[in-house]
Amino acid sequence: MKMECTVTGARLVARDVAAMTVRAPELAAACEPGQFAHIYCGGGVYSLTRRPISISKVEGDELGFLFQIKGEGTRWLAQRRPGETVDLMAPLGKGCYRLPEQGKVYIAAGGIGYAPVIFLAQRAAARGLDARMFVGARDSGSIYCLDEMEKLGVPVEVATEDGGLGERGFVTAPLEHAIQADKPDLICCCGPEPMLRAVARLGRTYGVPVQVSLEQRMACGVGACKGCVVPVKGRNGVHYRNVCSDGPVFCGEEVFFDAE
Amino acid sequence: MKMECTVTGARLVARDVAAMTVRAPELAAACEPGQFAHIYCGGGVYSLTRRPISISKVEGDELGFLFQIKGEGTRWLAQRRPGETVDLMAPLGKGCYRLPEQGKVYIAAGGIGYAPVIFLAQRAAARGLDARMFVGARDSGSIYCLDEMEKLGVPVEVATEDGGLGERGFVTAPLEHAIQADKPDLICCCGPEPMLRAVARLGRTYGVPVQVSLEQRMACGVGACKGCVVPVKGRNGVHYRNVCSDGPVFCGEEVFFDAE
Amino acid sequence: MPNKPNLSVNIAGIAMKNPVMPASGCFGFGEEYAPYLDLNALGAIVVKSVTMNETVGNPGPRVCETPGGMLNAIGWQNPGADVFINEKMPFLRQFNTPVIVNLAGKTASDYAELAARLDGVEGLAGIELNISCPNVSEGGVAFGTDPRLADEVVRAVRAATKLPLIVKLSPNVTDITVMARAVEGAGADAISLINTFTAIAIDVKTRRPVLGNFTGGLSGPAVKPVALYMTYRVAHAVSVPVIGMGGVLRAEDAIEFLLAGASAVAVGMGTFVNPTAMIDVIDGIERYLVENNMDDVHQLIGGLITD
Amino acid sequence: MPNKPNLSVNIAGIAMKNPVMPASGCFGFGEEYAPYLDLNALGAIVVKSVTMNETVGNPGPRVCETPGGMLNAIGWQNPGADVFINEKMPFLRQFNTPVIVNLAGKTASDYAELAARLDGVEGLAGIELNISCPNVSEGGVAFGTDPRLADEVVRAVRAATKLPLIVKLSPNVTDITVMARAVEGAGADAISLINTFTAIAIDVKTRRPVLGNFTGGLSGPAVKPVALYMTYRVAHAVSVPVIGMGGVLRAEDAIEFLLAGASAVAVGMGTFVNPTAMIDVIDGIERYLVENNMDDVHQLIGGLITD
Ligand SMILES: Cc1cc2nc3c(=O)[nH]c(=O)nc-3n(C[C@H](O)[C@H](O)[C@H](O)COP(=O)(O)OP(=O)(O)OC[C@H]3O[C@@H](n4cnc5c(N)ncnc54)[C@H](O)[C@@H]3O)c2cc1C
Ligand SMILES: Cc1cc2nc3c(=O)[nH]c(=O)nc-3n(C[C@H](O)[C@H](O)[C@H](O)COP(=O)(O)OP(=O)(O)OC[C@H]3O[C@@H](n4cnc5c(N)ncnc54)[C@H](O)[C@@H]3O)c2cc1C
Ligand SMILES: Cc1cc2nc3c(=O)[nH]c(=O)nc-3n(C[C@H](O)[C@H](O)[C@H](O)COP(=O)(O)O)c2cc1C
Ligand SMILES: Cc1cc2nc3c(=O)[nH]c(=O)nc-3n(C[C@H](O)[C@H](O)[C@H](O)COP(=O)(O)O)c2cc1C
Ligand code: FES
Ligand code: FES
Repeated sequence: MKMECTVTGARLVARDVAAMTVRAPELAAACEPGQFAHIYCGGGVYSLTRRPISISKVEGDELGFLFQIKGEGTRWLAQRRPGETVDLMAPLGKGCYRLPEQGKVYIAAGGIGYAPVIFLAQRAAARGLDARMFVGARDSGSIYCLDEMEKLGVPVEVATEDGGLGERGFVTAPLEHAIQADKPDLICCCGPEPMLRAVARLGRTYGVPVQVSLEQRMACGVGACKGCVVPVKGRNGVHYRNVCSDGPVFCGEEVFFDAE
Repeated sequence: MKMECTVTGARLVARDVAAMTVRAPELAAACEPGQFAHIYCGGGVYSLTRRPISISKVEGDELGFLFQIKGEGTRWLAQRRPGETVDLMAPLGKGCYRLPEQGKVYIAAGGIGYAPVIFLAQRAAARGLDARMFVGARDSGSIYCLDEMEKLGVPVEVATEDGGLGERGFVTAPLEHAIQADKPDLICCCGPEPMLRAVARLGRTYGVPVQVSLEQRMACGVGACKGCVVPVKGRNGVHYRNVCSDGPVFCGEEVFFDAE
Repeated sequence: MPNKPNLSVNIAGIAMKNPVMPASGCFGFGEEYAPYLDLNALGAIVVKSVTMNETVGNPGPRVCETPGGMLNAIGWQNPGADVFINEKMPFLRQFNTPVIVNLAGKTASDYAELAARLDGVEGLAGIELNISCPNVSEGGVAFGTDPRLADEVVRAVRAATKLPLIVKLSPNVTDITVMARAVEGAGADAISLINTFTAIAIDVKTRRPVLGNFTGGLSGPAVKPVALYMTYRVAHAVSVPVIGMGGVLRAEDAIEFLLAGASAVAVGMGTFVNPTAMIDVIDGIERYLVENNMDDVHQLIGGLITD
Repeated sequence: MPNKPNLSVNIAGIAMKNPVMPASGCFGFGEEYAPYLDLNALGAIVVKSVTMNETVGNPGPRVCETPGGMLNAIGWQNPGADVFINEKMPFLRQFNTPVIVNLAGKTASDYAELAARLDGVEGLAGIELNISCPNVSEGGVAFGTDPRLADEVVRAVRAATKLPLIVKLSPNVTDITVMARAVEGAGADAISLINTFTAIAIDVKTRRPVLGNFTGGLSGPAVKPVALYMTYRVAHAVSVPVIGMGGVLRAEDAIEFLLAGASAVAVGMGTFVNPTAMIDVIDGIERYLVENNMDDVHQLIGGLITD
């Protein structure tokens, strides 16, 4: 769907991270964790094309986005105020996080990769799954919205590179300890590529399936332009798949086949 | 000067005409009627270059602009809210309206050409000149800010093409009657080109000097690019002059030499 | 309320409801955008370049934004002619809109074989020859910049198909009218232009090219003024109809192309910015005709006043 | 706080404090922008094209905005060589910044005479030959698109002056390296590129060309990806230094050109958007060097990683 949605809330949750909610009843009913919206960001000289932003949570009639203010597009978006509208195409992505009907799910997020997994944790909690969240960031200023997990009753472990909050180092360390102590049925992950690779490797080591959310530069967002590809290993060898329509969530094994 | 000025007021004064004030003490002290500001209008794909907008009035520390919302640039500008800043280069233009020390001045404005002549009427009134304003527009909805003239004690005659307000027809008719009844020492004019031509012709017919403010597409605004030229008749024949730096105000005789 | 103006045009025997179609590669095989707009509303559907066999395409990133435009280096990723015919055409045949297939290859005989394979496929209204794709190292570019090679490939394809033949030109040439006259002489029924400008972008953080392929093709509003000029020149140099493209996003852009002499326009990057851009363009052309008391879009075509 | 990195470069014997200068025609004769920035801060000052005699230029409108860029068709308006020497140079000599004069003419001997007239003028550091202006009907264009004519004009000028000679190339060609090698062979000490793309804009309200001259030259951020590609290709095709331009507005843009192989960059339209753009670019390059632990801008030049 393409629609103009009214902004209902907009605030900064960290130095350079904005949270925004929009009213969109049809979308709220239709979307799945891992899906994203392709958002028109003002048509500036440096932001004519849309920006892909994950659906970060769904509450009632509203969708929430959580995004890093990075360049001109996200800067424009962060300046929208309640009452204004934003033009978005959503829900996009056919490859979503696939949660089991029951069991234990570990969710690992790095940096702004925390955005889509809030929605995922919402779903896991609603389904009564035994979910745990592992959040990594550079420093304590890059950790935000943990109250969302508290509301859901999902336990969180934090790691920061500078040790400012939680364990010092990468979040893969507490994640690995947890796997060793109590092996989950599934690991879902979103974050920078090195983290995704590391988590995919953990999954391989411990025999746990891993689902990762990928990013790639996009044009159409709907599978038409073949612009956003990743190499994927399938039955017939390596070929390209679209992050926008085949993903953004893929099996770790599929996309990090050349990991070692 | 190039400066970031804080917006102090912004409102619509007609369907598609915005009035904006900015705080700019140095500029308020320095500028002359007819001069303009070259304003950065958001850097959109269709509004990367600056927009020339006349200084419409000066009150204390503040400059006022009055502009028609025409395309992307002016639309962006009209959306600025008090507290935000706008980036402007001003005061630009070395060719300003030149008022006599004393005497009778008729000021004729058509459409949005009313913008710069408010400032001119302010100056004329401050100098104690015997000034009269003639304002023409398509319809009554395109007549605004006449209270400015009331405040200054400058009498106004209005003509609208549809007769909705004042005399029906072009403003050149009441202007010509006034000239016939009481010849002024100077006519100053700003408006669409056909009106400028017509007023220049009246000046020639009745032997009154005419000063007109011209528009041309601009790039630099400071005389560097030679982009904004008009052909001008000087002592050595026709040559090109810059609207931005030699104008925007010229003698009617200079620029409408090919009038008949 | 005046009568609805006539928007229909006929390009090389292809009857179109209106002069607006997608640019090849920017609309997939139609199905991807079907949820966003009514394919029956379009003048024609031009599909992504098809090659004889499946082509995997270039490594990513394949697209990146540039000021007022974008680069792409897709590398002809497509499932090949057979899959196109068997799996994509059935979907496209459902619509009451002519389908134009864009063909790409590396040698003149590649193109000719491909054209022969597609000749007679039910529901195909025409062929567009992409001799101008700058993203494939062998062959592709030379056809688009050398009039003798262009002549050769167009003749080969002309002999292999009875379908209307549109040849798509590259802007990466000193004088595009030379290419236009060459392909007209070789039998093109229509000319489309422009394809993309060869270009690069550099990521200053990594000090590497942004695109996996190093070079890509620039398109979008950024190139519109050059595309318009080339369209004007070609429309005045040949007598076959011209399909103009390069930066059409709004109806005014399309009207500029029509005034410059294009008989139809294609929308590429514009669809990415606004998935209903083509519909807005069609509506806007109709509104323009009504507002200017014109009853036929042909009154716009070539209507630029240059006295 | 590390030491200030070295920004100075030497182009064809012209010593510059930093690699940033205005593009010809976008900075007048320096005086117009002097109220906005310190001319001593620039790497060089390149003035508007000068012709032997006064040139009145084209009818207006001469500029218009296009998506992410602009068209211009100034038509070489300038007061002629004598006025330049007598009235403009005294102002420019006040600054501690090399002055480069851009020359335009219609025939090879025009250029040679002009170069001879300017040779030895006090304070002139170099000559840039504009053989690529697309806005003048006779001569201008041909020199910029035909390697033999380019060779002829560059040789004629080379023989007429001892000043460092920069030749400015047009992007309106199929293969810019052919032109680059031609002018290098004919004696150019450096190459600057790109000039503007021939282009048009149409006013849909009046159905007429926007520019008085019909065609104009496209420049600005819109063209940056093509300019970068051409800069990369030329820098790798010749051994003389290259001055890159086309769409530089921010420091990142300039760094892209340096990485692509330019030894210096020029800012054209960028100055119109932001009169202090060149200062911001200089500061931004310095900041980039510091942040990336580089102590010399030469570490950036040609530093694109393409493995
Ligand atoms: C499926 C998907 C979901 C995403 N979800 C989120 C989210 O929930 N929150 C969030 O903060 N970010 C998210 N991103 C990243 C986000 O799209 C980019 O940060 C954003 O596009 C940057 O735009 P900009 O104009 O601010 O920055 P610029 O750096 O100026 O952008 C320049 C260009 O690069 C593209 N680009 C830059 N970074 C990325 C990136 N990481 N992925 C894809 N394109 C990029 C931009 O779209 C733009 O075209 C997601 C990306 C994808 C692919
Ligand atoms: C010296 C001067 C003073 C002006 N003062 C005022 C004023 O006080 N109030 C007001 O409403 N308007 C004024 N104008 C006109 C104003 O500059 C244009 O309306 C404005 O630039 C339109 O920009 P846009 O993006 O909204 O419209 P668009 O039509 O989208 O603009 C497209 C391009 O054309 C240029 N352009 C369009 N119309 C004009 C024009 N009339 N003159 C010059 N360039 C134009 C724009 O700058 C832009 O580059 C003045 C023009 C000049 C030259
Ligand atoms: C993502 C993308 C993919 C493209 N793929 C093709 C293609 O497969 N075949 C082709 O002939 N042109 C292709 N093109 C070029 C377009 O058809 C069109 O000529 C060009 O983009 C100019 O139009 P625009 O400015 O509206 O995008 C592609 C363009 C883009 C942006
Ligand atoms: C208004 C204007 C005037 C120009 N005049 C000249 C000129 O006189 N001589 C010349 O060699 N180039 C001229 N150019 C071209 C620029 O020097 C430069 O090559 C081109 O604009 C690309 O740079 P940009 O994208 O930074 O503007 C002019 C460009 C503009 C925009
Ligand atoms: S962005 Fe076009 S296919 Fe994914
Ligand atoms: S706008 Fe550049 S000289 Fe007037």
